[in-house]
Amino acid sequence: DELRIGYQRSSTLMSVLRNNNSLEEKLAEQGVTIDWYEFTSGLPMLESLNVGNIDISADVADTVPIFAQAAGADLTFYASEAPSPAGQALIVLEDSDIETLEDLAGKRITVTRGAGNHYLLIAALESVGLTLDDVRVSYLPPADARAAFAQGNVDAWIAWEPFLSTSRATLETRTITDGSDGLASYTRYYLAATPYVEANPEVISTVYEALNEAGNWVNENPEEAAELLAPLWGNLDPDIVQTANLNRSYDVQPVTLEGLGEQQKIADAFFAADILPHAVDATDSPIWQPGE
Amino acid sequence: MSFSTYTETTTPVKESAASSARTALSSSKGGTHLHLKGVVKKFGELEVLKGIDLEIEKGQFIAIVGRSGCGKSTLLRLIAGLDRHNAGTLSADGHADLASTDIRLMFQDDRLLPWKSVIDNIGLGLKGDWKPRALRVLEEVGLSDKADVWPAKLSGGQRQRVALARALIHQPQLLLLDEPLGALDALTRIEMQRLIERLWQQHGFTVLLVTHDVQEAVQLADRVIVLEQGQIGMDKAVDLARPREQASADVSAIEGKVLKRVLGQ
Amino acid sequence: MSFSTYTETTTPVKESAASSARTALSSSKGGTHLHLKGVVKKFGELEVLKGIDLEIEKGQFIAIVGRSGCGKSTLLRLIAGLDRHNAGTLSADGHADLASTDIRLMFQDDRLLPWKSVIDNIGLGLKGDWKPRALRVLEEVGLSDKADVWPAKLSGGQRQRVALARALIHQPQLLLLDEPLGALDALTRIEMQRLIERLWQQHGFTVLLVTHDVQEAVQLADRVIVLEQGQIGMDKAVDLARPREQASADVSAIEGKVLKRVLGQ
Amino acid sequence: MSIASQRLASNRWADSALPWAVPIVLILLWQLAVSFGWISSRIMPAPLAVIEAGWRLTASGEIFYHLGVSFQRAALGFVIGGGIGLALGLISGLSHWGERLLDSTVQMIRNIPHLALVPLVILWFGIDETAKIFLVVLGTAFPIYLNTFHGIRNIDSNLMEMARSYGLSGWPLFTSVILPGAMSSILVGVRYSLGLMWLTLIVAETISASEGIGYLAMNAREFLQTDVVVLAIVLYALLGKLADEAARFLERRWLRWHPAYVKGD
Amino acid sequence: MSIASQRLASNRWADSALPWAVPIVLILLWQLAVSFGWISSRIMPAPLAVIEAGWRLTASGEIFYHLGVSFQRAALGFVIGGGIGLALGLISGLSHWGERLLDSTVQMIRNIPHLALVPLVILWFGIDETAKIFLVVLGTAFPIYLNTFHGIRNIDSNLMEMARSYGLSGWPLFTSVILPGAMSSILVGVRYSLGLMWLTLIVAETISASEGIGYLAMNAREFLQTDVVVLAIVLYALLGKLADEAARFLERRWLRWHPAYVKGD
Ligand SMILES: Nc1ncnc2c1ncn2[C@@H]1O[C@H](COP(=O)(O)OP(=O)(O)OP(=O)(O)O)[C@@H](O)[C@H]1O
Ligand SMILES: Nc1ncnc2c1ncn2[C@@H]1O[C@H](COP(=O)(O)OP(=O)(O)OP(=O)(O)O)[C@@H](O)[C@H]1O
Ligand SMILES: [Mg+2]
Ligand SMILES: [Mg+2]
Repeated sequence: DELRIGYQRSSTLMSVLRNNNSLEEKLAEQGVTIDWYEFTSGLPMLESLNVGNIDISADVADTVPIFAQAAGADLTFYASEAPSPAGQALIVLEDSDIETLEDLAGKRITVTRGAGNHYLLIAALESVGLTLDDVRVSYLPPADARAAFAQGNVDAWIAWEPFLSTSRATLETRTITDGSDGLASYTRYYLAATPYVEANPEVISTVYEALNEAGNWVNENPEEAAELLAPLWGNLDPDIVQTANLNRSYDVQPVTLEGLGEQQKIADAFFAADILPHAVDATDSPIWQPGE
Repeated sequence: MSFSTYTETTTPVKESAASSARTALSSSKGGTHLHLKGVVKKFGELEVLKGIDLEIEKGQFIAIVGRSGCGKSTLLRLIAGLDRHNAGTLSADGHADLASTDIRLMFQDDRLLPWKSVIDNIGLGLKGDWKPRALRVLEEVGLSDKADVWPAKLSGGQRQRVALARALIHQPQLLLLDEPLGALDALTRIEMQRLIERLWQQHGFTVLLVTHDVQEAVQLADRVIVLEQGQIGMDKAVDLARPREQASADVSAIEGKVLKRVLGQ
Repeated sequence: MSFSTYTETTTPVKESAASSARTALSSSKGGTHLHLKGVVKKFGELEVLKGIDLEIEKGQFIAIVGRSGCGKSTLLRLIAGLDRHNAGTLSADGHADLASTDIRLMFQDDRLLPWKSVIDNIGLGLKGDWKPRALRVLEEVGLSDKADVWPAKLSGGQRQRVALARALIHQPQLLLLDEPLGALDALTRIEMQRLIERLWQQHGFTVLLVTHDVQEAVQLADRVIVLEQGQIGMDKAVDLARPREQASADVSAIEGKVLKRVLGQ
Repeated sequence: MSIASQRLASNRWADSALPWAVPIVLILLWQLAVSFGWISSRIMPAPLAVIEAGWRLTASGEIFYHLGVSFQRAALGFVIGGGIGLALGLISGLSHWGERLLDSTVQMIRNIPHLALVPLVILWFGIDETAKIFLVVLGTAFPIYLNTFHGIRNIDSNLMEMARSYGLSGWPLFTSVILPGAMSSILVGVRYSLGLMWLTLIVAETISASEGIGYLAMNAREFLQTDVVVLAIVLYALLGKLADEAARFLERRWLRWHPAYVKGD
Repeated sequence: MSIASQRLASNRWADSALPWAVPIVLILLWQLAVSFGWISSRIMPAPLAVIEAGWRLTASGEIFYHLGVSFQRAALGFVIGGGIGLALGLISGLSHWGERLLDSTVQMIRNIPHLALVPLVILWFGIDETAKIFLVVLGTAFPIYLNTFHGIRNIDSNLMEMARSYGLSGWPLFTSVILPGAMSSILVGVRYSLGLMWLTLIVAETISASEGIGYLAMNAREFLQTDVVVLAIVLYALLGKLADEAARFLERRWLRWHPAYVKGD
């Protein structure tokens, strides 16, 4: 049997597993081999999961599954990482006149459409009584966003790790807010094709265990992890990688119905902002629990 | 049609033309019998041919003369099946379908393929081992040293001779020549006339020759036809024995008559 | 050069050619004096012109005859500055720079722009109100009904006449004609010969006419030059009064001599 | 005659209907495939679902808004890019030095994917309209460059020589010979450009756009709204058809003289 | 003679050096701009940094690996796509029915951005090699289609007529007339295709790739490695130059007869 795993270079735990071969070894005992599929962004990864080109995916931000659900994709949650609210933050350049969230009114802010930071922006604006209509939003992928941000084409950027730590290290920035004030918990979810989960629960179980171990290893060996990840992430300075990892929980947990409560909030916010064409029931998708 | 009979001729051009008898024609399998009845051709409003009636015997050599723009090329193109006539009937050997007849038209412009050498242009459409034959025709039109040259590097008269060679090598049953010698000097012209006459005598195909040189017409043809205002203005048989003397009184007399008609006197 | 003198002629072609006197030339401002010394032209290995020495007086009418491929067109192209010679000198009115001379060459092929109507082809390169003049020349070459037709719809002889009209309308100081009448019937040919002669007499430009028709050469030219193997084989002055009778004994005598030379007898 | 006109009428019918045959068959197959469940409608929407999405966006006027915005960007980029391409193509085509200097550079820049260029474009032009239009300029300039270059190179050199020797140069030479001679090739370039105009726009509209058809498509893709994705594809196809009709219109208008572009069989 | 050969030598030098003049000047300006701090090296790396990145990737062999993988995809896609484009172009160009049936559809499909098509391609072909090669096929087929079509249309109809009337049809007609006649245009199509080959590959390599030059570029872009992004752009430019040289080589080889493609002034 083959297990087709989709991952991104920025998928920390999958990258760790891919590098230390531990998942391969464990699955080999079950007679399963792995095919790794690398994607340059989360979008084509879920596309592929939806049409059945891969079986399971690495982590994606909490907002992403909602769009897949809206499109009727047949996906199952099989793991999540505990919230990392500090993993994304709204930053401005040092000399910016933006001091508080209120100052954002009328300003130009860049986020990535449908990514975790998109929701953080909505939530942050809402917390001070603003909506997306009160600011000028520029939707850009992180690479373009950083160029636009550094050039001063936009006034603020909501970056996520590892781009956040990189920017903090190389540009003079200030942080206006991150998700830690209860704005957005920034949970990352692991998804799989439902038919595959139903047919191979024991494989999912093994993957879940391995991810859990990898998370623990990263948290316990930050330096080694940074050394491992730095070359994968475009030859970043290992110190920056270490800083970035500190903002992520890497605590792999089972998905719970309560945990999906925030998902519903996100879905409703996107629907209210006209970003989703119709309302979505976030709890609609099956959840795989360890021990099943 | 094979070129085999051609290969038997080893005597040089001049003598051959003089010595080969008129009887050569009868021994050959002959050309096409052509019959035109009330053929009309219009280009939009312009009626170029206004009902042409013409019957041409197998193996006859016809010369067509007429003023510039009177419809000579148009007539040849109709017979060759390259244009459609608007009224009347055309038939070859009794068949209305001219496509099945073996016809070659030497166009008024040379139409050499610029991307093929002279020799390959002559070999166009030939099958089998045509190279030696092509080289021989090329020699007969006096261009054996130009075999591997691109057409763009030829002089005007040389291009015309290559086009002539290309038409002659096929030896079709019906050969249509549209001013084949217009760009040639006097001497080359006489040589080419002799070449055409000799091949015609050997193979007995039917020839329609459009020319502006009335002397040439009388010299070569069995019948000279003058096209005038879209109709046949004169149809003059030339019943002179061959080989014909270039400046004989008989030839000059007929030439004078035809020329008078052409000059509208 | 303006076309104004042209407009003064209102008499029809035939009479005008007959009545205009030789003296018209002397009153005109005259053409180019041309001087060639040891002009050599090679195409790769092929030495086409092997040292041509030629001096042409202002306003002379020169005819050049010679076998196909002997280098007539090449010579005209050198004089027109379209090709470079490999050795020797060319000069016009004493200047080595031919580019500054007012020359028009009528090419052997017609070179009409397919995307311009006949009248626009004739007007090519003219400035000001050239339409009426163009229409008048077009009438003189007998094609006034074809003014707005695309060149693709003309017969071979019609195309040649349009090219002739295009060359004549410029009335340059040096007019080079490369077989301008090769595709024309006897009558049209005579008309065009008269037209060329009349214009030459009116404007007195220098003319170099390449032709295969020796009679035409003798009829029109002050001097007939025979090109042979890349050199001038014969340079025959034709000292006959104009207008010349078509079939006069004088003309025939000279014609006979030149023809003999051309035929290599 | 009546048969001919009937044939013409049926031809006209076929001419306008046939081009739609293949697309319609494809759409029917697709609807069938979805209806019979060969393809899950979850991952590939049925044509009817796409029509519904189209209807929804049309009714809300959204689609026209997006099209309008894109059209403005496209048109502006095309005009600038086409102009630059034409200018560079003329320089390269007309001067050997221009070709040496420019051609390599242009060919190199042409080969850089817009997608890879986006970060640099943002650096240079920010994230507003300028950046988007710059990308369209880049995309549309090259086809016109390449085809102008090619078209000029392939102008019959005999015609160029004629025009030059008839005193044409500069602007008159350009309008009389170069432009019409290269036109059929330039129009092929225009066809490409009109297509690429929309293609580059989709990349351009990933740069911080919130309107435009490229935005519509990429936005839908991001949110896995396959019906809108397919709708956008259909829109692009129709825009392609439109651009093609525009190019055809220009061809019919500017290439009337060209036998290959005249309607009829 | 010696002057001529000197001129030739200096020409040859200029011919090979000049094309690099513009790129080198651009690079120097860029280095200066970064050195003098007009552009922050934080957001735009200096040429030296790019060279360094290139050296790093070369030393580790990585770059050759990526190039190799991409090259395989590109070549396979080009061969298939070029073949399809040629075949469809021949059908459309040679048969009026073919044009009616195919041309519109092809023009519509051509206009669909690959980026928009990716979701459907994933659906049809999965995320493995097939999908990537399919996109390259799509990208390379259309330029060759369009230029083959255009090239065939623009073959001199007189030559086609001549060839047909000389008994050519089918394969011989194709190899003797159609292919060489359309070749210069087809080669322009090949130039486009060779460029688009790399362009589509970058889109194709966003579909789950972990090797290839497109992957290298997009991956670097994602991680803000501007030096590698710029390196990739330079690589694309060089590949464009290479493709162009290949096309030129074919032009020189197959268009030897064509005056415009012969070397020398
Ligand atoms: N561009 C060229 N390259 C090579 N050879 C050439 C070129 N142009 C002409 N020639 C050769 O030079 C010779 C003279 O050519 P030219 O055109 O001057 O002849 P011509 O006297 O005008 O003949 P014609 O009466 O047939 O027109 C010919 O043998 C021809 O093959
Ligand atoms: N395709 C066409 N469309 C319209 N008119 C045409 C077309 N072809 C020829 N014509 C006209 O038909 C007439 C006869 O042309 P044709 O070519 O048969 O003349 P021709 O007798 O061969 O003349 P020439 O001796 O000058 O070659 C001319 O007036 C010409 O303008
Ligand atoms: Mg004719
Ligand atoms: Mg000549």
